[in-house]
This record gives sequence, structure tokens and C-alpha cells, in this order.
Amino acid sequence: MKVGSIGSFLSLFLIVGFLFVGISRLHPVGEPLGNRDVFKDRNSLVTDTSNVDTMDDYFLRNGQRETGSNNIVASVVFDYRAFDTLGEATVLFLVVSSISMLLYTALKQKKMVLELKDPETGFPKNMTRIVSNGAYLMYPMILAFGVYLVAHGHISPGGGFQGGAVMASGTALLLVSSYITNHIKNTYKIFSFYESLGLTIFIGLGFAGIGVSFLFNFLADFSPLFLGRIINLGPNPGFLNSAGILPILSLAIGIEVFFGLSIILVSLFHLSRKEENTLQKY
Amino acid sequence: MGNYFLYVTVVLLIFIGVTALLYKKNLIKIVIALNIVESGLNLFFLTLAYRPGGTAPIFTLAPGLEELKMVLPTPQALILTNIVIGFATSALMLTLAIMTYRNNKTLDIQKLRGVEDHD
Amino acid sequence: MIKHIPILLIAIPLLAAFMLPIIGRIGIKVRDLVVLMVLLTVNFLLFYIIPEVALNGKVMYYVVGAVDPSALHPESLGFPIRIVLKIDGFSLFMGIISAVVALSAFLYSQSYIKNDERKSYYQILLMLMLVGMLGLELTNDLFNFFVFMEVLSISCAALVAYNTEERHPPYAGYKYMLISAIATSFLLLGIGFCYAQYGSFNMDYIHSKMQHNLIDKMAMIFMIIPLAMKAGAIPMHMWVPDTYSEAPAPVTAMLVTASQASLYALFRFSFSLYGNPVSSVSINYNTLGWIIITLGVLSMFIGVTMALVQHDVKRLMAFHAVSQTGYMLLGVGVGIAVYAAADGGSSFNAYGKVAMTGGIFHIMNHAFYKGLLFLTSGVIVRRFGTRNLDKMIGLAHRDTFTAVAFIIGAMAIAGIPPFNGFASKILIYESVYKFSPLLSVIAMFVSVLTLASFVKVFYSAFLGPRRDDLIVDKSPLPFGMKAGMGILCVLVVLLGLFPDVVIETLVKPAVSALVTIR
Amino acid sequence: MNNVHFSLDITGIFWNPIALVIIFAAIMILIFIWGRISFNRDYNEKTAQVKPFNSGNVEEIDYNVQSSNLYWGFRRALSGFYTRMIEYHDGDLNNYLKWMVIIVALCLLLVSGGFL
Repeated sequence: MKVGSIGSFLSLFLIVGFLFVGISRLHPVGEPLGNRDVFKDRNSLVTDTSNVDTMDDYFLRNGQRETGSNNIVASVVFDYRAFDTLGEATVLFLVVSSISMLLYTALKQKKMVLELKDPETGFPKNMTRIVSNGAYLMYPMILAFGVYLVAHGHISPGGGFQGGAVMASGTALLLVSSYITNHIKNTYKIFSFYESLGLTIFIGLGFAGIGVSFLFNFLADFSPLFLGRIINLGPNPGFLNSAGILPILSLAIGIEVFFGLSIILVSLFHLSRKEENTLQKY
Repeated sequence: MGNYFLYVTVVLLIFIGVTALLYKKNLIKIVIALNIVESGLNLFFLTLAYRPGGTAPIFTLAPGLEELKMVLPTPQALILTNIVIGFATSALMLTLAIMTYRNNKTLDIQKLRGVEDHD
Repeated sequence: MIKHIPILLIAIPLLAAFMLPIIGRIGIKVRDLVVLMVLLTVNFLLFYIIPEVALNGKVMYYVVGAVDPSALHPESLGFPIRIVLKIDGFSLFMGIISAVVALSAFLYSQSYIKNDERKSYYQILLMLMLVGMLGLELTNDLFNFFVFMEVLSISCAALVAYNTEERHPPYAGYKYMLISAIATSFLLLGIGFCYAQYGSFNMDYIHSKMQHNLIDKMAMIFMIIPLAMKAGAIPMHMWVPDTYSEAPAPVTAMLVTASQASLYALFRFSFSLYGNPVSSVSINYNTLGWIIITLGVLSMFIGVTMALVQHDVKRLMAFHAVSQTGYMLLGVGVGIAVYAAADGGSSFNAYGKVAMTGGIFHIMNHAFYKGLLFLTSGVIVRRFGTRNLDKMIGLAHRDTFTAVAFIIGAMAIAGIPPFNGFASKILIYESVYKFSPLLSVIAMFVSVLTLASFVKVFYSAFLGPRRDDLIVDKSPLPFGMKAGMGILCVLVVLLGLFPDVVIETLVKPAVSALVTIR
Repeated sequence: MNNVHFSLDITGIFWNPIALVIIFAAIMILIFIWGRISFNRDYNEKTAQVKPFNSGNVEEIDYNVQSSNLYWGFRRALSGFYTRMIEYHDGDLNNYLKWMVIIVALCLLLVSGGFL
């Protein structure tokens, strides 16, 4: 295998050299394709397609009008390229299913004998009361912050994935500070149910728009009662009841990400605790 | 070269990641190397979208339209997707590494090789 | 409703997969019925659009989330802003292969996989594998292609490691995942270069604007070589026997189709993204063709010679998967090499197109007979409890059905008339002979060696005296396994007896979908 | 659909599987009839005829040639090739990836040489 080792070493440097040549011919940083710096006034945001020359330019000029969302990234994620987001949610669902499948026997093998809780105090071993109480106090706040991120995804930085990840970090905190997965089977059942529910809402909304097309934003300017408020173009304070199906999709993704990540964390944490126990035994 | 330093960072990250992929023997370290490559790619997409003085592409409480400059939105949406995919990949690979360790009691590639003891 | 078919093909199995954890609580039979119905629906939809797409030559577009999904440029901008799905002849051809193999693998695994709680997850992953394949075959968007590639890779890797309690499968799954992850990373680098140049992800748009400068060529290398690795071309094939041999049998049949999907992408990128031979600035098609031919010939020869000396039945078949991939690369590579020849397309019309027809027809044949062979190998391994050919003898006394299925598959893969392998191989031999006689001779020699190695398997596993003491699992063959193998058997025989029907209805539209200029 | 035939006929390649099957069946029938007429009929299931002849060995265990020993001549003749090849298939993940990097670099060299 000497040939392979030396050859691959040389090849690596060759590839890096080519990449350097390649990047030197790309457009410099800060001067992306097209010329779309200037919005001039509100008129350039109203059905102006004459001097639009790339996809991004179109999103910046028309995203707010077409989807009713102030956050153009959110409108790209949940409207223009919502199909990608569906694929991405599928990937997460896929990994959760895979991990549940792969760890199924490992988690079920032996009945878990955990003596992590101190019988006298009722708190986990190796953890002071401050840590576990603090974690329990922090948890609602983390959840609230996550829900805020999810709900305001279409008007400020955030969205389903970010909010869901923040909420799942709360689960991680809870797992580390105090062991709560004694009821592993129920945890799995509940969490996987809600995960499926989130995804079903997402794809169900996609099917709901199939009278026009799949994942069509059919609520965008329907009625202010159903998230269809028509906003002023250009900078504005932002309204929660705008953007049509975007907030609902964001919520669905938030549910899915929270419960999906929680399942992954619970499984891996559970397995590691179990390994620890078996190691201690032998 | 000053305008290109972000691209150079991208290339170096990819280089470091691929080198580690080729020469590291530990299954966990390989996952980390893959994550380095992925962060290089994410930085690449962000660099493509960047412009100096640009704000995030969000109109909520943005400055007036006259001086408004925005970075491109699509690559940000894409790297959001890529981050989740990268997370999913590493979670699955770590799980498989755990299972490998449980069955073989080693994480070393050199010790895990051996086609001849398949039967 | 017909205009929504491209999205329904992906969305229906996806919806079923998402709801399966909830449906599974109602009852096992309901769950199985739902999966079966979904797979049948996908097959039906694919066959339903054959007349429109393949025979009339119409291309179906679907713009996801647009006001009018059939209109390509509703904003009259000249470039698409949303994700576009596109079904042309080649996509339809690959979609039919994936769906049929998925149906038979599902029927087979109904009896093969033990009926416990993990089976729900197994079915979810099987269905998402189909979604990944269909998605990457139907999409016309580079980034969406990447996402579905990841869906496919992750589901494959998890299914390869299904038997977690055995020693090797988790590591095999790790290998598959690492190979896929690094391949898709390089692919994403190439996609990034394309985006940096043209500001779009749509293949048709990039194709129309392609400048063929240095960056484009680098992007092509970064996209094509990892795809060749995922398809299992030598010398990047070493992961193929390691992973194929550890997976459960129905999953292996699906893995073959997954590799064919990467091959699809390779051909799609060479033609539909970079193919512009008329333009003055262009990539050199002769060199690209020769790269693919070299990979193909090496794969054919080294794959089959390595297969000849294996004594692990699934490793042997996995090496044959590498070897047969070489035929497809050779056929289409010859087509690419003469695609832009200076003679104004006369040599392309004389034999290049026939070579491509043979290579693409071979994809379908290979998916079917190799799927069949892997399914029979599942029976063999279950009966003897080992994959070692030295410890097998005389299965034909017990399992006549399996023996007949194996004979059909083995004769098809060796290219013996009148089975389907011969129909595609004769096209490759004759047309490649006009291009370069030596390559054709190598291809025939490889076919001989293929027959030799399958004679070895048949001799070891099926012939000989009846030995009931060696057999671990004595239960009779369940109906599901028979059905799964039976579907593929019938298809192999039918494709062999009536090759012209398939070539006219499916393969020629696939070729003409790739060859846009000539 | 009007140009579909049951024989393959593309630019100089002709192949008709149906005809082959018919000819094959006809030949088989002829052989069968010929055999009925002129072959000896001394096959009897109840005698030791049905047992495989095993070079005079009495026990039947492992009378088959082991499949690893099949084609040993081929393997022996190409032993240099095979030792080299089996060395490459060593199950080492790093080597798998190294080959991909090498092929990518070679193709990039082709690009820089102006061949692609």
C-alpha cells in the first residue's frame, strides 16, 4: 500500500493547488453575481422583474411581496425551496428511525439497573442539589426561548430548526443534570408519536395546497385571521399573523426537530449510562 | 489576496479535513474529520453570499431602503439544510461506531480490517 | 390530476413513511397493507405515465409550490426560481427499475425479516430508500439532488447494519456511510462551484449557460468521480463487497439499485449538465469517454477475476455487481467518446447510440437479475447458516424453486440466450467492436469468467447429495419470498424474450432524453 | 408503438429470441423422440446406479470438490495478480478513500493538461 500512501499525499496537495487556482478565478468576496445592491425605493419591491438577473435577486426583491414574510431566508427555506426542507426533515426522521432501530436490542438487552438516584435525598448521585434544581428551573425558560424562536421565524432570525435545536438543548441539560429516562419505553412512544405528528402536519400542508400545487402557500393573502395579513413592503415592524403557511410549517418542523433530537439524545445518553454500569460491574 | 482570504480558509479547512480522513485510524476521529470538511463547505457557501456592509436579509426593523444592502439569502437556507444533514450523518456514524465497539471491542481501523475472518 | 404525478410519486411514500410509527400502533397487518398499497401505487403511477412520457416524448415538469406547476417560467424571467422536478425518458426508466425492485424486496422481506418491533423501522427505511432513489432520479435541481442523495445514503447505511448483534454489520454500515458522506461532500463542493458561476441550481439553466471554463471542468471532476465511487467503479470499489455481503438479502437487492441510481446521476451530469458538443468551447468528450471506458473495463475485468476466487457467496455476487457495472460504463462511455467526434455525428449514429442503448438497457437487466441472485442468496445463507461455499451442498433437493430461480439469474448474468443479459450484451459487444475490437473481446472474456464463477456457486450450493444435517433452517419457503423471487424471475425471462418491446418503449426514449443535440 | 417487433434489429444487429426458443424446443423434441426410439432403457432407481460414483471410496461425506479448490489452476497461473489484488482489498477504510483522492487528482491533471 506504499504506492497508495505516497500517491494520495501528493494528490492531496495537487487538489489543494487546483482549488487555489479555482478560487482565484471565482468572483472576489463581497462581489457576488449580479448587481442588486440598491433597492432605491418601495417601487423596486413591487413586481419589478425587469432588471432581475439571478435567483437571489428575485428572492430579495419579491420574497416579501409573494410570501408575506419579512425574513427572506425563512421565505426561501419554507416557501421557495420548501421541498429541500421536506427532504431535510426526512433526513432527520430517517436518522431517528435508524438510531431507534440500531439501538433497539442494545437498549432492551438487559433490564436496566440504575442506582443513580441517591435513595436518601432522591437526587442523582454526583450532582449537587444546586445543579439539579437549577436545571429544572432553567428548563421552562429554554423551552420558552425555543418556542419564541419558532413562532417568530418569519419575522426575525430563527425558525423551526433553530428553535427546535434550542428546545432539544434543554433536554440535553435535563439529561446531564438529572437522570430522567427511567421510563425509556414510554419516552420513546410519546416522542416518536409527536415527531411523526410534526412531519405529518408538514406534508399534510403540502397536500392541502395540491389544488394549486404541492406546498403552495395558499394562506399567503387569504385573511388576516388565518395568518394572511398583507404587510407593507420594505422595512416594517413585522406582524405575527402574516406569511400564510410559513409559521405553521415552521411550527411543524420545530416539533419534529425537538422530539427527534430528544430521541437521539435520550438513546445515546441511555446507552452510555448503561455501558458505564456494565463497566463498573466487571 | 486580501479579498480572497475567506476562500483560502475554506480550502485549508477542506484540506485539513480530507487529510485527517485519509490518515486517521480512529472511527470517532474520522467523524470529526468529516465535520471539519462539512464546516469548510458551509463556509464556502456563506462566502459566496457575503458582501461587505450587508445586513441579514430580514426586513423587520431594517434601515431605510436607500442604504439597504443585503447578503444573499439562498446559500444561508442551503447551509441550514447542510448543517442538519451533517448533524444527522455524524449522529448515525457515531451510533454505528458505538455498535462496532460493542461487537469488536476496538475503534482502530487497522484492527477492524481483516476480510479473511468472514465466514 | 395527471400534472401532479411527479410530486405524488415522492410525496405518497413519504407521507406513508412519516405516518408509519402511528399506523404501526393500530396493528401489524394494517401497517403491512399500507406499505404494500403505497408501493403498488407508486408502480401504478410510473406505468401510467409511460404512454405520455416515453411514447409521445413529452417531458413532464413540476414546479414545486408555484401557482401553475406545469409552467416552467411563470415569472417570465428566463431562469427558474423554485425547485423543478422533471420526468423525461431516462428518469422514468430508472424510476421503474427502483419501484419494481422495491416491491419485490418488500414482498421478500415480509417473510425474511423477523416480525418484531424493529420491523416497523425496517419498513420505514425501505420506503425512504425508495423515496431517495425516486427523488434523485426525478429532480432537476442540483441541491435537491444532494439532499435526496443523503436520504438514500443514510437509509442504506442503516439497513446495511440491520443485524446489529452480529460482528461485522455495524462496521459495514459505518463504511457505507463514510463513503457516501465523503462522496456527497465532494459533490456539494462541485455544486457550490456551479452556483458561484451561474447563480442557480437548475440543471437545465446551468446547461444552457455553461461556459466550460476551468472551474466548470473542476466542478465536473468533483461531481463525477465521487458518483463513480458510489456506483462502485474500480479502483474505488473496495467498499462494495464489504457492505453488500453484510446486509440482509432484500436490502442488498435494493443496494444494487441504489448504486444504479448513482450511475444514473453520472450519466445525467455528463450529458444533461455538461453535454454541449456543438458549441465551440466544450469539454473534450473523447477524453471524458475514455475516462469512463477505462473505469468500466477495469471494473469488468478486476471485478470478475476477484469474484472467481471468492468462497463467500455474497462477496462473490458483490464482486459481480462491480463487474457488471463495468458493462454499463463501457457502453455509455463509448457513446460519450464519439458524441462529439469530428465526423459530424456519423460514427455516433453508426454505433455510439447503439452502445448507449445497450449500456442503459443493461442497467435494467442488471438490477433485475442481480436482485434475483441476491434474493436467492438470502435463501441459501438462511438454509445453511453460513456464507461459506465450502460448507454447502445439495440444496436443489430441497429448494427446487430457489434452484430454478438461481439458474435463471445465473444464465442471465452470464449472457446466455435467451435471457435478458444476452439481449443487452449483444448490443454492447457488436457496437463496441466497431469502436475498438479489443474492448469487445475483453467484454466477451469477462462474460465467460462470469459463467465460470456462477457454475462454481451452483455446483457448490445446489448440486451434490442431499445433506439434511447441514441445513439449519428446515422450514418450507414462505409465500412472500417466493413472490419476491417470482416477480423478478418473470421479468428476467420476459425481458429476454421480448427485448425489442422494452427497448422501443423505455430504452430508446431514455437515450434520446440524454442525447439532446444529436 | 408501430415499430415494435419481437426481434431485435438495430443498425446491423439482429437477434430473435423467439426463433431461438422455438428451434431449441424443436431440437429437444427431436432428441427426445430419437432417445425413445434408440436409447437403452436399463435405468433402474432401485439399484446402486443412482448413487454417485466416488472413485471407489465407500463413505460419501465430503465427496464434493470444495469450492475453494475449484479453478485452482487459474488462480495459480495468475498468482502474482491475485496476491497484489487481495492486498488492495484489505478492508482498510483510509485506503478506500485514498484511491478516490488519487483518481480525482489524476483527472484534474488531465484538465490542466488541456485534455478534458
